[in-house]
Amino acid sequence: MIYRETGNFVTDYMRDREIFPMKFDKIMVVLGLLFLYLYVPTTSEYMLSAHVIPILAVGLAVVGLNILTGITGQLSLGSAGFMCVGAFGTFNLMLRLPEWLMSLPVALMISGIFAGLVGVIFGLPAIRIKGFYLLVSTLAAQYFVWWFFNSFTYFINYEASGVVAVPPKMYDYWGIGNFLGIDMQGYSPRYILALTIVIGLTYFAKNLLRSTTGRNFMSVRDRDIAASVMGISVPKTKLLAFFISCFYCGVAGGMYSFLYIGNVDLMIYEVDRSFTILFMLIIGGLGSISGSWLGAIFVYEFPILFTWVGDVIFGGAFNTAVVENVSNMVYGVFIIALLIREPGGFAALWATTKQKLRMWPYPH
Amino acid sequence: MSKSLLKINNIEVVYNHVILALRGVTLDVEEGSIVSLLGANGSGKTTTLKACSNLVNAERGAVTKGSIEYDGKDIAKQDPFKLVKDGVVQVLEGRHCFTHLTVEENIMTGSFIREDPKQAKQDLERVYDHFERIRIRKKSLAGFISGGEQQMVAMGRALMSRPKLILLDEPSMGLAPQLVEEIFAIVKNLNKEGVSFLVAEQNAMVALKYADEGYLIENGRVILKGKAKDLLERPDVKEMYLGVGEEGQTSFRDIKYYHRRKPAFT
Amino acid sequence: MGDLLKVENVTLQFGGVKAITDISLNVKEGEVCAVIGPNGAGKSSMLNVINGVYVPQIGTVTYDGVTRKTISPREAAISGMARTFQNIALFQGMSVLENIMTGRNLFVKSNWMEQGLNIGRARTEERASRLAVEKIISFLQIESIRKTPVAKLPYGLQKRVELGRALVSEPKILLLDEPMSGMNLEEKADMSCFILEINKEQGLTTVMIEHDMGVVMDIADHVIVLDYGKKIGDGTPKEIMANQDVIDAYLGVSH
Amino acid sequence: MATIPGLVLAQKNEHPNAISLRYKHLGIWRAYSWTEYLDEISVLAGAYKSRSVGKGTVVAIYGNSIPKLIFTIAAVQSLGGIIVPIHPEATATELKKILNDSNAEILVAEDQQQVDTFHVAEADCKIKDVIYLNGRGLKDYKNANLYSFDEITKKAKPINIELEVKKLKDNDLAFYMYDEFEDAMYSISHEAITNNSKKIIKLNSLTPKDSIVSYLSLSIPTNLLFTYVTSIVSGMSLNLPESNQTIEKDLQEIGPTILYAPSFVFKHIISSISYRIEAATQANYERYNSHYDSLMKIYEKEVQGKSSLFDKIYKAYIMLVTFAPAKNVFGLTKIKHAFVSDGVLSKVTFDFFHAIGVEIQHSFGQTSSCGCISVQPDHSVSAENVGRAMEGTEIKINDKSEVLFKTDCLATPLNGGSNADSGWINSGYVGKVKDSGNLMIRGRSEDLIRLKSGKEFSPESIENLISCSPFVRSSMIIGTNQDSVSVLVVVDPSATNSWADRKNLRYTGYTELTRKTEVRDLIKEHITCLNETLEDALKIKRFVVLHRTLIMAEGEVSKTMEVKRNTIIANLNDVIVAVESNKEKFTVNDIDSLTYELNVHKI
Amino acid sequence: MGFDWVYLIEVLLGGLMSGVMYSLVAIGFVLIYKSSGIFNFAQGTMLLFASLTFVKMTENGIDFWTALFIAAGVMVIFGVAIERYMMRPLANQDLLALFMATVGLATFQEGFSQFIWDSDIHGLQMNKFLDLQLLDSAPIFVVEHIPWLDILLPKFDIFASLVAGSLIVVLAFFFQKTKTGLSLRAVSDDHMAAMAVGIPLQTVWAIVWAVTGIIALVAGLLWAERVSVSFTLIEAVMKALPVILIGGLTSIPGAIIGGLVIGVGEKLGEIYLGDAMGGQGIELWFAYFMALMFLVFRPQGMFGEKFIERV
Repeated sequence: MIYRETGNFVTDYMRDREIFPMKFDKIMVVLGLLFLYLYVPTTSEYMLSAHVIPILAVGLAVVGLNILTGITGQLSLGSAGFMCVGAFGTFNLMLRLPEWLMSLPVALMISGIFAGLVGVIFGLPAIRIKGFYLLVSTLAAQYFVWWFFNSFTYFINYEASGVVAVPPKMYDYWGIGNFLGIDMQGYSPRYILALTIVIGLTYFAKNLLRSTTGRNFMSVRDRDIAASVMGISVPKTKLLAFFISCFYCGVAGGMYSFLYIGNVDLMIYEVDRSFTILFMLIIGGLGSISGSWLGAIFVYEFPILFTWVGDVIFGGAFNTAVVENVSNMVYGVFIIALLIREPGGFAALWATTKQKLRMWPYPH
Repeated sequence: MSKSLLKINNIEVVYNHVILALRGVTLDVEEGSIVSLLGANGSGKTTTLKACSNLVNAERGAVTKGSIEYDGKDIAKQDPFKLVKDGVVQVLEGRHCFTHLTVEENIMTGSFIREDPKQAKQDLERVYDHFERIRIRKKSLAGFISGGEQQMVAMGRALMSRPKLILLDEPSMGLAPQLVEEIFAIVKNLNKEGVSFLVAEQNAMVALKYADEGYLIENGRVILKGKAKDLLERPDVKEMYLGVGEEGQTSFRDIKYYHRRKPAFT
Repeated sequence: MGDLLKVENVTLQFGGVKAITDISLNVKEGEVCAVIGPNGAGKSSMLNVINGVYVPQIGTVTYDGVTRKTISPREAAISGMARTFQNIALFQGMSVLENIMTGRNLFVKSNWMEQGLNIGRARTEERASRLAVEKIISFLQIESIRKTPVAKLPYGLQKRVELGRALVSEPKILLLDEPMSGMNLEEKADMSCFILEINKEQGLTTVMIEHDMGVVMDIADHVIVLDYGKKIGDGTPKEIMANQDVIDAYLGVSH
Repeated sequence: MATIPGLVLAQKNEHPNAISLRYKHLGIWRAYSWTEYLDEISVLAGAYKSRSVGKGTVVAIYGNSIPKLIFTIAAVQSLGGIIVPIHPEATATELKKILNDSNAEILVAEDQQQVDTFHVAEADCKIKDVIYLNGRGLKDYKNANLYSFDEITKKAKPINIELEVKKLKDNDLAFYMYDEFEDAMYSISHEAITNNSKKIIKLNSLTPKDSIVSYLSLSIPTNLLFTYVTSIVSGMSLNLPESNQTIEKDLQEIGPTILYAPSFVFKHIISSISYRIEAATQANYERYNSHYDSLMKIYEKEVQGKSSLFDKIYKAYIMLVTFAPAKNVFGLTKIKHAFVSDGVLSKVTFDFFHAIGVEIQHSFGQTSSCGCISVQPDHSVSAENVGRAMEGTEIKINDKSEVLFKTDCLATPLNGGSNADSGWINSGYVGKVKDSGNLMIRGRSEDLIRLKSGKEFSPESIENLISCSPFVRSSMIIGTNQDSVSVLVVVDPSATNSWADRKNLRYTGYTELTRKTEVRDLIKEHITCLNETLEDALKIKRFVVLHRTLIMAEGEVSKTMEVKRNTIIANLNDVIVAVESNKEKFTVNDIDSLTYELNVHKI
Repeated sequence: MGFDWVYLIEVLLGGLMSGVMYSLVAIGFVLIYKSSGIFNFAQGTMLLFASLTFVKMTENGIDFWTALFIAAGVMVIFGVAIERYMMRPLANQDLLALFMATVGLATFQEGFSQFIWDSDIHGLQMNKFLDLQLLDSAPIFVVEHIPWLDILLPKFDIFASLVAGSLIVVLAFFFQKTKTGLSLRAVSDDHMAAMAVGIPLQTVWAIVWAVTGIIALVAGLLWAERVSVSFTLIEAVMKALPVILIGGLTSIPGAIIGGLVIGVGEKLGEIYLGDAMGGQGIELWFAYFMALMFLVFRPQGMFGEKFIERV
């Protein structure tokens, strides 16, 4: 209905695979970017710290998991573990390397690579194991990583409490804060960094998916024997998916600890978080990058919204435990209902709607 | 004219709320007859059969328009197992044997709806009488027997519920010409015992040879029906389905790549 | 012309069940070779042995002058074998275009970093692959469905897309597993036409498993008949039609 | 300079980098600028020269509108040659006739299909060379006179078009066109056809920024004029679709500003709308229909100049939610001018397109007038006329109500065909000129039907009315020497199927559908309704719903889907005899050698 | 100091006993996976829900058997409801979607059980209810008659193994010998075909979920005796994951043997490798490593059906 495809013709194969083929889309993207970069940083600290930044961090992990599970079809429950590697990696890189050598953005990327390598190690069994059996490998990763950082307190600088706060100076990468006279520990600069990383990596993921690598991933997911007959190296493809996916999770973990919470805490990377991330993925829709973001936003905001609505309606008549339990119930039912209605998640809902709007007012 | 056993009235079937698999299929099966439904893969034969046995629901499909009557009753909302009880049983395309069960166990699953275990034993013998080939293999796992034998197991399994109407989907698929004839001969025998058949087939030649009536289906729509004998004689059917043109058999070697081109806006 | 493919004394078993027993066959360069036989005769297993999906217990395969016992499907693809599957093995989550594009993966040299950043080689290669794919699309006359998800296509067209995916890898030998099963006459005619054309124009050697005797007799240069793991006939279509063993075991009454 | 190659040269000089031709090939749109256009021509001209094309050589182009064939036209003409376009689906008999009549020496065929047809028709014609563009499947053909287009061009040296153009004269012959109905061949000069095109361009102020899609064969004279010639004269871009199966998508992608279409295309759109909307959900179906009704009411008020502000707002709303997207689906969003070439659309169709902002302009003309003698002006609101005579054209009606015209863009018959008589040409149509000067066409004069009562009328005008229903694909009026008028109706398969599904009818296949009482009632209602607008003598008394559609390959309809009476009378004689002998039920032996049972319905 | 053989045997036997418990949980998984291809993630919350229901009733003064009976009834109703409102609409869905639905179910159940009961930690002392000598006084069982082999074993563990063992025997009989068992095996092989021959798929599913509910109740009570009734029960299920993966998702004997292997291996690993690894709690992941090592050599598990991929 909104889309007017008339007159939209392509003269080049590259234009035929554009992420935003329509002029209308392009305008919206530019407006969206302006909004994200210019308006959002000026909103309240609360908005940024409690909503936007955590969603950016977790959403990136969902994109990462999507590459592995949604695109390549390798079920994983280890996302939190890989995030954990990213978080601890970033901390230790920043702590142990001289300041002139290491800065937060770089440390995030390098620890992402660490996480990716850990992912490859735990992905090795995927060469032999398929389907649900693979859960055991990713769960092993999750538990092993958690245990490892729990056991070897070297990595949290022997902090007795098990939680280390991030020293403020770690935020002032390349002395930009000093130079511009901004407090880089503030949420707006953190947000800008998070947003930039997220946009960059989302773009990267999107490119990957519409290229040979992405198609190889999908072919391994859809029919691995056919993929190998086409000459695609299935083991290599799976390991690459593990690497890239875990890289994303690692960066997301670093962002979560550094840009959102401000301390490095093992407890937030328990297996529950892996589940939450998988939830976000499923609700958003497997295989769709935009779906990942929708899922992340929905799942993150749902309990907050639910609690808020409960507060408004019942005025705090119930204690938090009750609200949490009811929230869980509603949430569980919602997931089942969504899977019944549209197993493809939000992304599929959106795609059908878009298709309908394209053909509107006709059914096909 | 004998009584109509199955009456399909202009049904439409949609999968997943979007994919239109059937757009208007109307079909009658008279009691004691063999009706064959002809068409290529994907033309809607299987969906028609599954709509009758109500297995479409299990594949996220739904009959969105029209009605299906069996024995005078509307069976659109009937559960598949109740239909089996009433005497409609389907033999699925590609046999679908329980591969980890033995041949005999496979056949016995068909007697689930029967209460009396003694009768089941008798029925089992009857099945073996019809399908001598599988008697000797009754202890083998169904996954390890040949395609023809699997087809027989699947049909035998269906017979166990003492059906009045068997919906037989692609019995000839992947079988040697010789075996195809054998299977259809058994169908004919069963028919003589009073079982009606609705057979979906691609192999038009053999299907029409054994059938009383034939329906041609294309793109989810029945395009032609008639007595099997008449259909075999029709020049257009001969050309399109049997590969016999006016000048006799056309060789596949002589076909030009443009043979199906159509002018614009027609 | 010499033999492009030579299978010698191959025996294949699955957990004690013999799928193929001591079969040898030769495929000459540039011919259309049809393998026929009842279900369970070991036809598909034969193809799977040839391109390395299954590893035979005994026997060797000589292809393009190299004799070997095992090969991985990937190596087979690199050496120029392409194939289609009996039960369509398209990538159901992708469009026609993307499916055929996967057939070009061996020609892609850029790495995933370049592709993710969408720079340099990645772009030129993507363009080149697309062009090759478009040529196949045009050849198979499926322009109108290039952006359709394959899962939504009717069966006959899916088979055609699968052929396209095999052809786009510019193979030396094409292995087709029942390319025409489940098709109506018109679709069979289309398919025969494409197979013959590719064979004639590019001299592509084709090994094809097929049930439809009409098609086989019309388009094959060479027919091999298997029956329950054994070879019972080998020759030109005419010879096969006259072969008493084949008539007894497979054809039933002679056509 | 008014020669086609000359105009190409002029376009190149005026805007060398503007897009001249765009075509979809291997998935993307590729374009030629006017400079490249000229380069292509000069290469091709060299090639054709090497095949000894020269002054007066007749070259047949036989195929769909594809770039190489399009370039061939100007290339051959630059050498002084004459082009005879042939419809790609032409049968061997037609082909033979055209080649013989035109004395063509070279046949440029698109691909194997055309080459094969030619080989069937080959006997005793003057073709020396057959040049094929697409060699697919032709590898094993051993015919001596068969050449690959690519090889010829590869060997040839380009020719300087500028020099060649100077040698051409405006009144040199450019085309031989075959008229399917008159079964006659016409010769058309450069001057005639380009002048005709110039008039259309001037009247509608077409500019080089416009674009048009050519999806029909150039063998259709009006298509040649409106798309090919007009694009060269005006400098606008000519767009060619990828294949026949992708036309609708390609049309949408290009989003042309100018639409040329014979009436059957509009009819196709109407049926296609109906087919789709009948399959919609109940809510959508009802909303669409109510919007449709409101739209037409508002449109009526608009025409009378009585629409209120509320109407305007409401129309804007309806357009936004229903019809603007609908236009988008059919690729009509950007259309500024839509020309209907053959006669008039029914009022309902005409009004609908006008209401949604696709301003259809009827035009009239045939081969003898190079395609066009009159065009409705822009914003015309009357469905019944075909506009006023164009500049340089005069129209008058003779005592037999035949339309005669004089024009400075005349095509001359090669042999047979209508003759110039004291400067006035008989168009072969009957009609009248209204006081406003607008021409009204009633139909072909040879098709006039005389009832027993002596009443004479044109069947086409009634057929036109009947076919305004989306459920009627085509119809043919009969009644020569009869007491009353009867009609044979062919129902539109897809729209009627869709309708029947909504009504939950039980039927098997098209033939059975046509025999359903519900379908009969649908048609009956339509005809009864229409009878009210007809004078008593012409009221339709009986109709038959035919058991099959009319077949182009059998010559029952023309290449533009018009019914060809003589063939139908021959093929379906049983039906006509039965209707005329007032039977109620009868059987027919059809051309597929099967027997069908049909009913005659009375009204 | 020489090697303490008795200690080793004690550890082994202890491992076997806890392995039986794993097996019990694993059987619940296998049943559902076999019949409907679902990897039921809600197994843990079912345990929690079942035992919480039981505990709350006994806390409110209902006697043991009545409480057990009611709790079993509740689980059956729950099972039937799951079939009706979750399984049926989701039939023939992608496996991953089904898996996620059970995760949704787990979330729901977690909220639900703690909402209608509470989130406190409840102790469960079987011996309070069961007047069994075994469980009554001595917490350990001593093999007294063989003097050189003084093996100490918790009585409760022996009791638990007996309960679990008999449950397994009953189940095995049910599936191999009854008509329902045959239909269940048919369903697990091919849903479509089962429906086509007249097996009421939904009834079979309902039975399976109900049986699983009862198994969850039994397993929940036995586990709860050791770890108390609380959120930790859910984690017990995570422990069962490697078990079923080793045993093969489709095999009940596999589940049993897998449970024993993991039980023993885990204990051995904890005691003999724990220190070497320089940290405590390697049992957190050790079972997974064992499973992983195992699977790399036998991807379909110990008894899982080898899938021959037909191409």
